[in-house]
Amino acid sequence: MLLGQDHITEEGEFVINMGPQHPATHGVLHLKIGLDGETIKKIEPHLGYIHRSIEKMCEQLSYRQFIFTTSRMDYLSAHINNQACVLAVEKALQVEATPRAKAIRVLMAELTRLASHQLWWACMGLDLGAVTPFFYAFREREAINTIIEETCGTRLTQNYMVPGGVMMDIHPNFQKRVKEVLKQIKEKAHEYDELLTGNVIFQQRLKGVGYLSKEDAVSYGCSGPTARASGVSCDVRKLFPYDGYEQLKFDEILNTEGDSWARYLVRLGEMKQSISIIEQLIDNIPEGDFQAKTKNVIKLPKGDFYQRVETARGELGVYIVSDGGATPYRCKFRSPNFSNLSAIPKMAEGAKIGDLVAIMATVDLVIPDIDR
Amino acid sequence: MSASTIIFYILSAIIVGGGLLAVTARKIFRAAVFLLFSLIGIAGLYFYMNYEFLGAVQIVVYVGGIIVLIIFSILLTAESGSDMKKPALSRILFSALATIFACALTLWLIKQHTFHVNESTIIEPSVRNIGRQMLSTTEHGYILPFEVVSILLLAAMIGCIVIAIKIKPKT
Amino acid sequence: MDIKNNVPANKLIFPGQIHETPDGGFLITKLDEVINWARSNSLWPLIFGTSCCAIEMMSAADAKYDWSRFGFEVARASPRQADLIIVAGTIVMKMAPVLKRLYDQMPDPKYVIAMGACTISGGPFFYNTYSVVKGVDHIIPVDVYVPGCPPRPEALLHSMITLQEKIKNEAFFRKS
Amino acid sequence: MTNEELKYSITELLPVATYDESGEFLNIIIPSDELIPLMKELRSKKEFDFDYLFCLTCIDWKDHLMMVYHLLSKVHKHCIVVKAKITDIQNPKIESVNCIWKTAELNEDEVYDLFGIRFLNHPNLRRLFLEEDWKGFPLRKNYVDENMIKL
Amino acid sequence: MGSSALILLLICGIAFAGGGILLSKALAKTSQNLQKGLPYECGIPTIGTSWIQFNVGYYLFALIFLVFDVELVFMYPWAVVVKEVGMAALIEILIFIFILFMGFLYAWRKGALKWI
Amino acid sequence: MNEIGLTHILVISTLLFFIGVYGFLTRRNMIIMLMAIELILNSVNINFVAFNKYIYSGKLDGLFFTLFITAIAAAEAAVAIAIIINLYRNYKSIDINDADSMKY
Amino acid sequence: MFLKEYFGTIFNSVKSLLTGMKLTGYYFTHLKEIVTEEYPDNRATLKMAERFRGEVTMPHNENNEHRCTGCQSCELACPNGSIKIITKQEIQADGKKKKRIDTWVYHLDMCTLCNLCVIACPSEAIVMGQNFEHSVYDKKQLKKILNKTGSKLMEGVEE
Amino acid sequence: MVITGVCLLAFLVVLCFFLGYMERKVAAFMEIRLGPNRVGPKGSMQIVADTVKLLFKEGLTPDGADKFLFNLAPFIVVITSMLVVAPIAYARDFQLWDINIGVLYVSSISSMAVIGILMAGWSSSNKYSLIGAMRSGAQIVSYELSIGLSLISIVILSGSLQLSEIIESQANGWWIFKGHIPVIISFVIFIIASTAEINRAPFDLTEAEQELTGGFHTEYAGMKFAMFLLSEYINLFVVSAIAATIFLGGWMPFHIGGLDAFNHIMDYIPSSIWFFGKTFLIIFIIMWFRWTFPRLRIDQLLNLEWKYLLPISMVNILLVTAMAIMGWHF
Ligand code: SF4
Ligand code: SF4
Ligand code: SF4
Repeated sequence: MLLGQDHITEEGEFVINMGPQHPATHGVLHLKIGLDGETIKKIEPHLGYIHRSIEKMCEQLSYRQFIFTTSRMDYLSAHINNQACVLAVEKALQVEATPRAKAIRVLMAELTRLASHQLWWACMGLDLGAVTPFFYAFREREAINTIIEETCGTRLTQNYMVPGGVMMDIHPNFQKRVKEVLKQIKEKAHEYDELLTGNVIFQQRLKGVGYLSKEDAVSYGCSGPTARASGVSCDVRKLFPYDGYEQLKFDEILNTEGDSWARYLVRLGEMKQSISIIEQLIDNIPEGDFQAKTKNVIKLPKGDFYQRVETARGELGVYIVSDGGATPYRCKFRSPNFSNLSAIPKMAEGAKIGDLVAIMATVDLVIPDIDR
Repeated sequence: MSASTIIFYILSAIIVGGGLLAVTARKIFRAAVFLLFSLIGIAGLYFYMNYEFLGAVQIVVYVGGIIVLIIFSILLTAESGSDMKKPALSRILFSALATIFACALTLWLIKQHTFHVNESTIIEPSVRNIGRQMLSTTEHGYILPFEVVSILLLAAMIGCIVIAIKIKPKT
Repeated sequence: MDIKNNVPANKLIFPGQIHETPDGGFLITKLDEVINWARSNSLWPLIFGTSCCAIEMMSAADAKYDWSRFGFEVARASPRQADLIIVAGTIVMKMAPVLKRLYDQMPDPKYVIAMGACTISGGPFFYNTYSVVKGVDHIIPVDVYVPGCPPRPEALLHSMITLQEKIKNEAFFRKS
Repeated sequence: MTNEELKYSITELLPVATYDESGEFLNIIIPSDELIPLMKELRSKKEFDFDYLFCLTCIDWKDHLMMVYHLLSKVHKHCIVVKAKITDIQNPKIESVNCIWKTAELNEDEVYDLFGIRFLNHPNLRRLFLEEDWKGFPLRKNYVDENMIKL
Repeated sequence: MGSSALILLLICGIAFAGGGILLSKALAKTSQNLQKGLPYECGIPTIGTSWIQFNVGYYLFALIFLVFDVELVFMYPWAVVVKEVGMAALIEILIFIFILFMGFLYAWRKGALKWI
Repeated sequence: MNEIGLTHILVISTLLFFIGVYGFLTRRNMIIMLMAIELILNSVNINFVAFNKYIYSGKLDGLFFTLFITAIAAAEAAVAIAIIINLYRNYKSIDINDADSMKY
Repeated sequence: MFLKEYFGTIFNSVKSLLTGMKLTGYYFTHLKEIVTEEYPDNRATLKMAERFRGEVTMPHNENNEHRCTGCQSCELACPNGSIKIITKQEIQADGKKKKRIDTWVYHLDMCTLCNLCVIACPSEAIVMGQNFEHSVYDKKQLKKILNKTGSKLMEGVEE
Repeated sequence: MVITGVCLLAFLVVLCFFLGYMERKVAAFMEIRLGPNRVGPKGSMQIVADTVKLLFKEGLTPDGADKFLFNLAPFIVVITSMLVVAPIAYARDFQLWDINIGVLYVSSISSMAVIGILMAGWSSSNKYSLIGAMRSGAQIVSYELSIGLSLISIVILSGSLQLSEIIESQANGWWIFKGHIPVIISFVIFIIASTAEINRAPFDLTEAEQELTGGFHTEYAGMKFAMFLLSEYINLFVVSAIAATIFLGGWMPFHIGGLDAFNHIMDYIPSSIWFFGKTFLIIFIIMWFRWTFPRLRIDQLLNLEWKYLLPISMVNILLVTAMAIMGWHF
């Protein structure tokens, strides 16, 4: 079976396939690259190697059930994805989660973001050929995972949130453990600088590579750290706050350079912000119920509902079209990675193969989120 | 036959065989590899004659330098995987005849001629001797060529750069 | 229905803990055992992960779980040098030929671990989906199945030990 | 601009548009051939300045297809939803908005793949997720697939 | 041991590599399938031939390298006798290196050391 | 034929020389022709060394000639390849017959 | 100026590289920092978190009784059909016919461990088990029947 | 002769096993994990298991490959790395071949390795391999210059190319101590350049797993692939041994002029221990590089050589010459 799409091949051009099985694509992305020597002339992304038809599937699932599929899309931001879904449902039902549930959700979301960025940092080093950072970052990530597991029951794909609140109350140890982990992370923060950030090879690999201008970032619909590194203010937590983010103090990290180095710095900055958010909340979790009363069988009113949240990679939108039944009539996930991916050919124009790896690492794609 | 004779014959087989294959191979990359064998064989011959320095130079310059360059130029210029055009039969015949004839003539001449050893003293071709002579300014000193080589290299380098950096015409 | 209840794993002799070569001595082990010993202790996985399970696979490589203790850490990007595919994540129709090709391109002997519900049977994407392969064993032969969504790293390690156990009983020179 | 103002300005531009204000955004429903002129205005007019197309999708309402464009202005921070109705479900066609927002390229590929809408003037229309020889458009309501096991 | 060591090592190398590869060829079980021999390119069939003309700037480095390589060769005999010859050697090598350094600077200026 | 002498080596170098000539005459590929020239130069080198060893063992002149020929061969190869590549870039061929008709 | 910059670059680069080496060197010499848990050897002490979801189990008491009434809420709640409950009519002592489970089939190979069934179960008949060592050679073994042979419904569960 | 050969082979194989084990353990300890510990005592049989496995693994040849060259390449690579072993002095009076051009011999033979890699990459008929091969061509060839120049700086000081004489010249102190800063610079350049020459991270662009999925040996399997691994470890050993020999005095014990008692104690330590100690120190440093740094990009790699190492080592040569002539060294 030949992939018949030959838009990229010209006579005599050196075309190389990167992916679907390639260590640098972080999954099953397939990039068809037109090369001139080692310089990239053109990139054509080919998707669908992990297209799991989630949107079709959701049309058959009840509103309680379809939440779990979202943890499988951007599995590194599973909590945040779940949050988007339950928020959309809540918005349609016009119920509100209890304050305690909101706080727990935000805590979980930020822990997830932290873990996700740690994994990104680990893979960042790995992609650029430094193996050791992987292990250091995973040590902290494991600590966070353990906390999450203690409360939610699983490490990665949690399915913890339900419309109206969260599935279970937090574990009694939760606050203590979180503080311990935060302390550990802060203690080890200097390692990030010593190992990669300050390293001259690493800086050289990233600086000036994969430039994306502000206009392009907006036009390509980029969001999250990718867009913020180009100076586009797009943090949903600030612009369209949800779940009580409006009461929290944190900064939106902006950078105007637009290159891979800027993206790297933005992500590092976000990790610090996440830590500060967690610190603000961890001692102030309101008492009360962790779940608001909802009907057992949820039926949404007729109409369409859009809810966006800020995942670790950008703006996730859940667009539910309901015809009044117990299942969504149409359910669309606006995935941040999809838009960010579309900007990669632009960023990589004229770069080397080695640069492409760096660009993909800083954009931090999660492929199942693109393909859904 | 002593071991040394055997080694000599092996070496000469490598040299001649490699050379022959190099000029007749159909795939250009293979031709380069056969040339490599031939050149290594020549280096071996120098080792055999106790000119270790020359042998090492041969490897450094030819194997490490020229062959790599040739391989690069092969990769740069042609679809190296495909076979090359066969030369015309008439051309092969004509060239083969001419070379074989000339070769025979030369071999015959070599056979006829007896060589006389001119000197009895032996200077060991050690690196120290080479260095001494290279830096001396006496009759057999090579200080001038030594400096001139640097100019030759300079010229070659500038030449290469001038030629190679020419702006590509738009096709 | 003739479904046997699985014997609980802790009732089995636990494979990972037996590591002296059989027959007591190292030198007198039969050739077959040497080969199986070598193969089972040097499973180089192919870097292959399609989705969520791949993250847990990465976790199995990290310092806490550290599959290098078993000699598995030499993850190869090229199937030519790999012995083992851990199919971590959903396989969809478009990916199936790719997986098949990767498997085909591996030199013998080769092993497959199906990791996670998706790979075993399509799992969460079994019903109402049009593009998911319902079980990777439709494409390539699977040696060990490890369920979970995703299975935790220990479970993956357990599956690899189980695979080692399977390899140890293979016949190479012996006629089986 | 508030929804009211947006509605007012757009009515001036395009009188045929109808509105739906039940949700949180202002929904404008237009016929599909009016799409490009309206979108160009929305993008280029200073008071709209919708520079961020954050969601592009399609809904199959069985008797017609509805393209949905979610627009946001990074400058004015207002949102709008443009819905273009395509009545020809046998052979649906619509202009591509790729010339206005570059993100549309892949998104429209996706919609083509899953709904079978042909985008005119699209630089590289292809099936994005499924193989080229896939039969049917899976997100259509009348899609049948023998591999699909219904629960 | 003299130069026979060279031959010994040569034979050892050949025997080792050959022995290993042949042994493995004899012992390893093989299987055949249609895709096994295809070039591996991340699981996707290759487009076109792999031996395509490869337009890179590497070869400029090889060109310049060759020149410096020859220079190195001449420096070895010189280096051995530096101590004997004394000052003259320093002056000679100064000239030698200076001339080449000019070429090197020229190459640098011309951008030949920029990777294309 | 027990003792390897000058004659043996001369025979080798002669053969190599004519192999080079043969290649130069028959092949039309410029890179192969360059390789043939290298063979010819090498055969000359062998001669120099052999004469130095067996006849003028009191001097090192033959050795020096070889050394300098090697240097020149390297310079020549570098320039030749630069030219070949440049020709190729312009005319997409490294066949000498095509180069005949080229106006540079 | 050029030279100053040139050597400045070299100095800074070397310094940054040495910082990195210092860190890895630190860990190399401080083996107590090693965090590895040796999985198969620590099985005796390995404790999963108490909420850890390893598989769905159906606890039976010592009289071989379970709490499942066969109401099939779990089957409905499961998003991916991992549960199949086959019921039968059982004649009670008082002569009434009652719905009872015949086999409670659990497809571990498909379960996403999402906990929805446990939440949905009105009589708390199923709980999440902690066992995670499910590796098998044959996929068929992953299809499990949770109610033990001959097991009965616990008294008083069904009001 | 046969016995020597067998012993030598056995030595090299054991050495490679040990280096492989050492590499994994070093990596593991730097990465806060345990590393292989289940195969044999403390995991020491891990590499043996790997080798036996590779031996019984199918060594396939791709259909599209140039079969002759594809199978030849591992030979070239192994043989070249084996040949370099010849002049290394393992202990006092224990040297296979004290060739009179020792240093030049080493650098000349090791320059042949690039051909093997080019051959492997080209003949695989794989695009990744081809790119890897092209990279290696540019890389190995470039870094040879720096290696040569830093070797020459010691040749100037000791006035000989012969390794035994170079070692003798360090009887009263190793060059790295005697030679002041210029020799230290040469030493650093030598370590960097030889790391690049033997394709080890952070200079492993020819293999660059994250970019080229294995680079030039992408298509190699089984024993042929093992040959590349083997030669990598032999090369690692050889460059470290050479560095130990010419900069750190080879088997020469650590002597301080004037302190006779101290020197006597040092002499009691067998010379081979000195040699292997120094060699493994350098091997460890090179491994340390590998597990710390990210990989360079190809243009940065070439920049490093051509814009930093090469000019510096050329100037350094002049410094060393001046030092040697003026007798400024100890
Ligand atoms: S089994 Fe679960 S975790 Fe694994 S790939 Fe499938 S959905 Fe993801
Ligand atoms: S845990 Fe979830 S997937 Fe598993 S059986 Fe229960 S409801 Fe179904
Ligand atoms: S397990 Fe619970 S929900 Fe399921 S059938 Fe039994 S009683 Fe009903």
